[in-house]
Amino acid sequence: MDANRFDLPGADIAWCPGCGDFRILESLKKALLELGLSPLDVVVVSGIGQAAKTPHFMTSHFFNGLHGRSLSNATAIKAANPSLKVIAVGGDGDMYGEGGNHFTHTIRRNPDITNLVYNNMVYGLTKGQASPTSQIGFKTPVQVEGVSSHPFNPVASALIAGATFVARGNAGDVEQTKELIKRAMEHKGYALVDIFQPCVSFNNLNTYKWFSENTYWLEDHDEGDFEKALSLVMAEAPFPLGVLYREEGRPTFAETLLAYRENKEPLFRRKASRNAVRKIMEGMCS
Amino acid sequence: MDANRFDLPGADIAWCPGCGDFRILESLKKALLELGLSPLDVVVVSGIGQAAKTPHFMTSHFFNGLHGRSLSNATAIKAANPSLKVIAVGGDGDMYGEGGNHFTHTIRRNPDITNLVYNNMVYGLTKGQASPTSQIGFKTPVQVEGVSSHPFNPVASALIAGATFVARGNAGDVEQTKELIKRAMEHKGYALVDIFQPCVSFNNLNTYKWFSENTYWLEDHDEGDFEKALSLVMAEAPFPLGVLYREEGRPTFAETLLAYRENKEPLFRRKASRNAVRKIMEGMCS
Amino acid sequence: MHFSSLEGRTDLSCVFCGAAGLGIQTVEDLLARVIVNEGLYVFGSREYMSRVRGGSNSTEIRISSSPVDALVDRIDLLFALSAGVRENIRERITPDTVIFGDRDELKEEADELGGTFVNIPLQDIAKEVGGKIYSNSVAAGFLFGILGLGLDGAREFFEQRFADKKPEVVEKNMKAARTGFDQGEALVEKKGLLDGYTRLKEKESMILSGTDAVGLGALAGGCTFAAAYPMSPSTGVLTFLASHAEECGVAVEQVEDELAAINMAVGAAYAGGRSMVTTSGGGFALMTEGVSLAGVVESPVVIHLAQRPGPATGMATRTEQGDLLHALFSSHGEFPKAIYAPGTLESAFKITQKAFATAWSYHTPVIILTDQYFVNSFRNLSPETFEFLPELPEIEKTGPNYRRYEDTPDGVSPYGIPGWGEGIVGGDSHEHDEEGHVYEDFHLRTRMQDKRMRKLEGMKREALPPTLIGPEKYETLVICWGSTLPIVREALKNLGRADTALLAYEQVWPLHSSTEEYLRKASRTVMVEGNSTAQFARLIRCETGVALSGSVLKYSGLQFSVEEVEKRLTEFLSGKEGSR
Amino acid sequence: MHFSSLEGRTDLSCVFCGAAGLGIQTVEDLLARVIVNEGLYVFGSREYMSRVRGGSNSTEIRISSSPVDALVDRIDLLFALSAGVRENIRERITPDTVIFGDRDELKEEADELGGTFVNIPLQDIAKEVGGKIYSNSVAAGFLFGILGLGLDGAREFFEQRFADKKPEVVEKNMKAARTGFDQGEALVEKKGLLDGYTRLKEKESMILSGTDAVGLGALAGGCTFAAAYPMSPSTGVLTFLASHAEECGVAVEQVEDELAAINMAVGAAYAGGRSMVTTSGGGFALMTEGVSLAGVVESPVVIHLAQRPGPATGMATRTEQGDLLHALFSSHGEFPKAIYAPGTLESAFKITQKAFATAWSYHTPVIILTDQYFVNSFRNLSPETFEFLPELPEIEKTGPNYRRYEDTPDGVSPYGIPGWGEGIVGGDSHEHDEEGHVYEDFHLRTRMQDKRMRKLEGMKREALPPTLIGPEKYETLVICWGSTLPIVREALKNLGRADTALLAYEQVWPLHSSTEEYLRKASRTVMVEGNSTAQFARLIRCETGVALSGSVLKYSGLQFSVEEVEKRLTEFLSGKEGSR
Ligand SMILES: Cc1ncc(C[n+]2csc(CCOP(=O)(O)OP(=O)(O)O)c2C)c(N)n1
Ligand SMILES: Cc1ncc(C[n+]2csc(CCOP(=O)(O)OP(=O)(O)O)c2C)c(N)n1
Ligand code: SF4
Ligand code: SF4
Ligand SMILES: [Mg+2]
Ligand SMILES: [Mg+2]
Repeated sequence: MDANRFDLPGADIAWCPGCGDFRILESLKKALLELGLSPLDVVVVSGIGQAAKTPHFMTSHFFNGLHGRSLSNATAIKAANPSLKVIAVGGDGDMYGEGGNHFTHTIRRNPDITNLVYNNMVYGLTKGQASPTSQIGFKTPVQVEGVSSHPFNPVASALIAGATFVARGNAGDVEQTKELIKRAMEHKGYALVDIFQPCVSFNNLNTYKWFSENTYWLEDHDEGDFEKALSLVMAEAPFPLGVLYREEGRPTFAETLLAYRENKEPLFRRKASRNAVRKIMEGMCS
Repeated sequence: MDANRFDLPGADIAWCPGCGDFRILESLKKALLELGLSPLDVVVVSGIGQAAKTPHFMTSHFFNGLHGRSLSNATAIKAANPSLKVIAVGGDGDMYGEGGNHFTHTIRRNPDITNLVYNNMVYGLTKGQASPTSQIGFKTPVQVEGVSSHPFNPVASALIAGATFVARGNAGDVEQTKELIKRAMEHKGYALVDIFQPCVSFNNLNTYKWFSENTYWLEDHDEGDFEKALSLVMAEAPFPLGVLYREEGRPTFAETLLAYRENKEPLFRRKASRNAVRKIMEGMCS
Repeated sequence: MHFSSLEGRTDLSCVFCGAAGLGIQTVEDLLARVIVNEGLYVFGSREYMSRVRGGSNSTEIRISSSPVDALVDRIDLLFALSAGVRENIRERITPDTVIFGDRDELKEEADELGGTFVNIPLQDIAKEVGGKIYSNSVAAGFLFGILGLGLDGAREFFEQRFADKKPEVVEKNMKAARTGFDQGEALVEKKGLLDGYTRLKEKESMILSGTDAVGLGALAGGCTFAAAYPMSPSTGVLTFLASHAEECGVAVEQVEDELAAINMAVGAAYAGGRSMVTTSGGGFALMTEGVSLAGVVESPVVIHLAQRPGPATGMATRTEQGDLLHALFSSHGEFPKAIYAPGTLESAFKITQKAFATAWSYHTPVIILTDQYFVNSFRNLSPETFEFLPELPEIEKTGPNYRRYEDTPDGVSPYGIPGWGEGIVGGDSHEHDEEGHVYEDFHLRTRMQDKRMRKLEGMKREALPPTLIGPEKYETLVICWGSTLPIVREALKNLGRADTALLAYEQVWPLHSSTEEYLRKASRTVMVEGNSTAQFARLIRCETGVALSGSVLKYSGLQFSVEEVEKRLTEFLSGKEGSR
Repeated sequence: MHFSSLEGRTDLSCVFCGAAGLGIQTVEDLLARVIVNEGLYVFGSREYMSRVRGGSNSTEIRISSSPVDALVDRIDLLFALSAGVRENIRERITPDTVIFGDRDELKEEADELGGTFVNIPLQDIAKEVGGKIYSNSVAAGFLFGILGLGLDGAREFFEQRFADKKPEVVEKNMKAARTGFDQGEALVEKKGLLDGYTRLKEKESMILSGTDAVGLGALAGGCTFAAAYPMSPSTGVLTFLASHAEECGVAVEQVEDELAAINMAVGAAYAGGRSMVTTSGGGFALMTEGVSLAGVVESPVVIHLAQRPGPATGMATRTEQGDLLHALFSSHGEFPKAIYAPGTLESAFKITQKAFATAWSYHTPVIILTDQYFVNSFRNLSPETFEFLPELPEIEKTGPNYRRYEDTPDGVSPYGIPGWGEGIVGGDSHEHDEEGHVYEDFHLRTRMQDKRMRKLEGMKREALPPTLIGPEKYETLVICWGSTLPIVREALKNLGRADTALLAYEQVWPLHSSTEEYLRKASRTVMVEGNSTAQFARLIRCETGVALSGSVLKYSGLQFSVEEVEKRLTEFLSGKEGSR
């Protein structure tokens, strides 16, 4: 297969020069290549935001829905056809703000999808308001005296909600982030990769430099140790990067659906169950 | 003041005989009495559900809004008039399901409100579907083969989101739960009291007996120890009851609002700031 | 003795009222089954409070020699099972109403209600049998006694219902029923009230509700994916689908909120699931952004919207037709949709299939508007009256140059899905090019907007025509939509005016092209609808310019009754009632 | 030399186009300020892509001796600051257009664009000064040169803008501007293009945008609480309020989603805050359940809805008038609301105050419909033209028997709040009794629904009448609403037809009672509106039965231009264009 197969020739990439999103896209495409996937195997699902533009800058199936709702789209796409590789991509506002409720409840369902969050701690596309992950004191045209709300901790929240795979990457570290994405995609169940991403236009606090100075890659970490993971992610900076937690064997959302108990066909292969309907009608006759 | 002042004479209480909600109402009214409050001091805010009917069964100011949105109503009520005592009441579906996003983000703001959640691990009013806190395997007419999603852990989630007061009570323990409510109301900042509540009509798994057998009241617990609190709430049954965590001194939502920096009047006492408007217009002239 | 007014009648209206939790539902089911097995017709309709126990609910059960499917005010037999009979029942009691109840329970009420009161010592009998919970069986038995039916049907029913309980449960219920039966039988002196009713040779033995009809229609229509958040009165359809998920191969999920429901439905449809959601007004309001998404990504999603009175929480367990314009105009931006509003069980079954067909022919959201009255009412009919529409065609494989939004003459692009074929399948909530990539070009925008709106032309051509009931040549035309059809039909039949016809709509958008002609032929037009602003009348004016002469509106939370429609139409026809 | 076509003209249209991030915004601000300080009139309108850097945006700046407030197609002077001039600009270039640009940057494009190309070595000059970022100042200086203005204004502007930067920033910008200036001045041989323009004695020196006008109106109207989630093009109002939160005593919060925004607004209003939200179509869709809540709890909330093209994400930074019926009919259940649609900055200021007044007189949601074109356009005027409405009355204390939903003849109950008086103050999303407690009674329901709907009568009486512009006696009536007012007005002025008048609506619901009469007096009626289904025309038909003769619609994402309206109205009047 072609090594450029995930590129989209002629795409007008709408990100600012120098944006961390370019690096993440690179990691993502490399990961897909190294996993030996074809663009026809993969559906990239997204909401709205700079991060959420990703599917328009590469080649694969894509579904670019509403701001904040991509996890619902993605869960259902995977449930409708479990043979697809489904990746939900978005920003911190998209996934943790507008989409916060789906974030929690999607994790509880454990669908077999990969969730990439480009966490730049700001609303990029709408030009620089605070996001749920913005740090206390971060000033913007709306938060004129700086953010005062307690920052949302995505990785800790995912752990508490029951995520079976939780990782954190850094846009600047293309190779390592690529590895995380690969591992997330290989994981059976919901996999979060929260990726620190510098926004060069609106976040002059959390820069490439800041991220590299305030993070470290985990080594010799026991990925199965929930308590350890929790204490790691609750600690102050520097923030650990890598696979924080992983749990195998929990049934995936599709596996819990009665629709698949007997019948393994994807939904589009099914005919209306008219015999069953006639049986139900019979049952209503006595 | 009259000891029955929070009762509502002639109220037709719509709960099922034996429901845990009666006990919680008793705890709540007792707490308000013991705090020496008048019904004119207090606003009980709620959403929709059996728990959320509470304000219709007692005397105080009340605002019964939409399913899932009471924390937004309550945050704004308190922000509009910080001298009011604001209590947001609802069920587990209301607060953690439909209202889940507001749960997280309200906590992050730390408004000075008390949040009581009647946690019966089921949707009562809509007749017995699973709620976010339902246990794995719990069967209902919709979850015909039992719940398969990982249960939502409200107290742990509140801790992670930055709640400054987190407690858990049990409807069956009226006195102790009353104490928790009092303490929550005395706390300056957001205070969660998640209250285990038997639903006698739709939950035959989590009964009075089950709750008393699977819980214990904390003793000699250091309420300021976040890590301890987190490990307590992540543990399997039996579940600890009491004030799990408390942190003083974090600014409340109203305190962070620039509207109150100079001017301490509640919003309704303010006139349109026409001089300021004229100044802004002048500023647009050069 | 008490029943002189019922002599010669072949249509009986029994009403049970009492607190929730007394087992009225069981009596309903039992009664309906036995009556149908007798070869008679039954219709039942419930009104109930938004609470689980206590309060005061009622069920009307009509029993007839000929098909019945409409709510009446008349109460022939009233079973008052608890004290506190509410105003809406009291208003319907006439001197002809025979009221049964336990005087120990009802106390003074027994004599205040009007009608003829007959005491049944329900509590005493029940206590003797084994407890208060048997009082409903006593009442049921009593009713069988006065109706002149045996108790074999009851035994069969109890055995089925309590199959997984101890055998003594059946026996105790039978004992309660038997004691009631003897008392009832004694009252009618061996000539039961149903004695003069002709029986069917071929029983019409399927008993089902509006909920069931929609649920069955969805399954027959090919539904393979359903996501919903519980909300009265729409939850029944979720429960129905969940209970048949395995045998019918439908993925069913209860979600965290309505936003998830619609976005899952759209996601599933993108990957080839034939998806639906079920909700009520407030839940639909939360879905409107997602409906707009379905519009622009051209997603075939079916939305069941069971109406209840608003605004906001309104009356959670009551009925109204107040969400028509909400269903039509909510969602930002402009895109085609279809809105159906079945009036009968047969058409609910057919129309729900049709909704899937329309959604999958035009790749756009389709709404089925029902209401609390419709989904909670039941009647019997023969399974043969349920028509199966042709199955939806299979989804074709995409070719390598597949474009999801290919611009075509009729606006409909070939529907491809990921994982089936060689093409890349895109979906985009922005304005997009034919491949689905966001692209800001003003000509493209206009072209794509035109493409999507063109689909409405085809949908208009395929719109269900309204049904004209009554004389082809009419002076007065009465119009209704959705669940009021049987009620208005029966009212007009009773009025028996040769100059008056009914035009009943079961698709309210897009309107069938015959509308204006029908209206222009009438010298007077009147709308009967269950809301306070005459929404369908407004829509008709918007589309045809024709202002109807008047409207008969109701928005109390209860459905119209046949008598009420008769009375108010008579007033209207005699010039007394204008629009209100 | 190049400017012969501009001779004698007193109305100049300059367009800047280029990638985002080149500082065009600064040029805009600088130019506007200097021109206004000269005693001239300015109008500016931007169109831009949904991206932060790159792409291709443009701004039109009209400079005139008389007030200007409408978009034109004509481009007299075009500054092409980067390569890739887009189709929508190219289409507007005529042989009379003079194009300025850096040939090194534009390459072949320079010659393909049409018009007369004049090379300015922007990059070289900028590089000499200190870097690419100075190229915008070179262009600005150049323009000042050809306009015949000095550079004093520029210095003043830079000093103000860069007050918190190092002084050398001002100097470098001035150096860039000076170099550009000299080249420009040379070009016009000392006689600037604005030489013939008469100057005002009393400058109209306030420059502001639609966003500013709405924001100021909100503050003047007494707004004390605002909650919003960012969404283009409505975010500006949030930013505006946030930046004045302290001095104006307004509580401003950016929330987690639009559901929180509307529910906070309703909560704040319950406790006496005068609240507003600001959003766009998709965000409003998410609020519709909360708007219904406001309807039933009778909550005075003001909603600013800045429209952009849908469905769904649509075109995030573009304009449309596609959400009229969405604003009117979304939300379940029936309740009164008012919808305003200001057409000018003065009326935006006044109407936003009026929106608060209406909300607080009738305790119901009020919507202000603007659009991307409106909020992002700016012009200058005198602060005196901004009218302050009377302040809202203070909230009265409740008495001990206070009932929030007291049933009154006009449907308006006294507005009490908790913490102010001796009464208990309730609020309930269910149907409720006068105290606000949920109570299921069918007569009560009807009575309370009637009570709420009665408020609409008063609101109708107070509706803003449409403005008739042109002859009182007209044959043809052109109708428009909202932001197109100045454009259609200018187009009709240019057409100069004595038989044609404009009827401009700035309140679209409830409609003023004069509507039908205005329409009936015309022999031809035509709607000009920015959507694909002629929504306002449909609404008018729904309310009056009158079908307009035609409509001129646009839904490309761009606003109508004066010339386009002229052309299409001419076609319509000569029978060439029907409805499209
Ligand atoms: C319902 C809705 N509300 C608001 C918006 C506007 N909006 C678009 S993107 C965005 C936030 C972007 O921030 P983030 O998700 O962090 O992505 P980033 O641009 O930073 O990558 C917002 C608020 C929208 N499109 N839809
Ligand atoms: C938008 C919306 N969706 C759904 C409903 C229906 N509804 C009412 S209460 C409820 C859940 C009740 O469960 P919970 O909050 O746990 O309260 P409980 O009755 O158990 O006390 C639901 C789904 C609603 N009123 N509004
Ligand atoms: S605004 Fe920030 S996040 Fe968006 S593309 Fe630019 S740098 Fe990246
Ligand atoms: S249904 Fe359950 S929660 Fe509701 S009142 Fe009855 S027992 Fe209580
Ligand atoms: Mg971001
Ligand atoms: Mg519950």
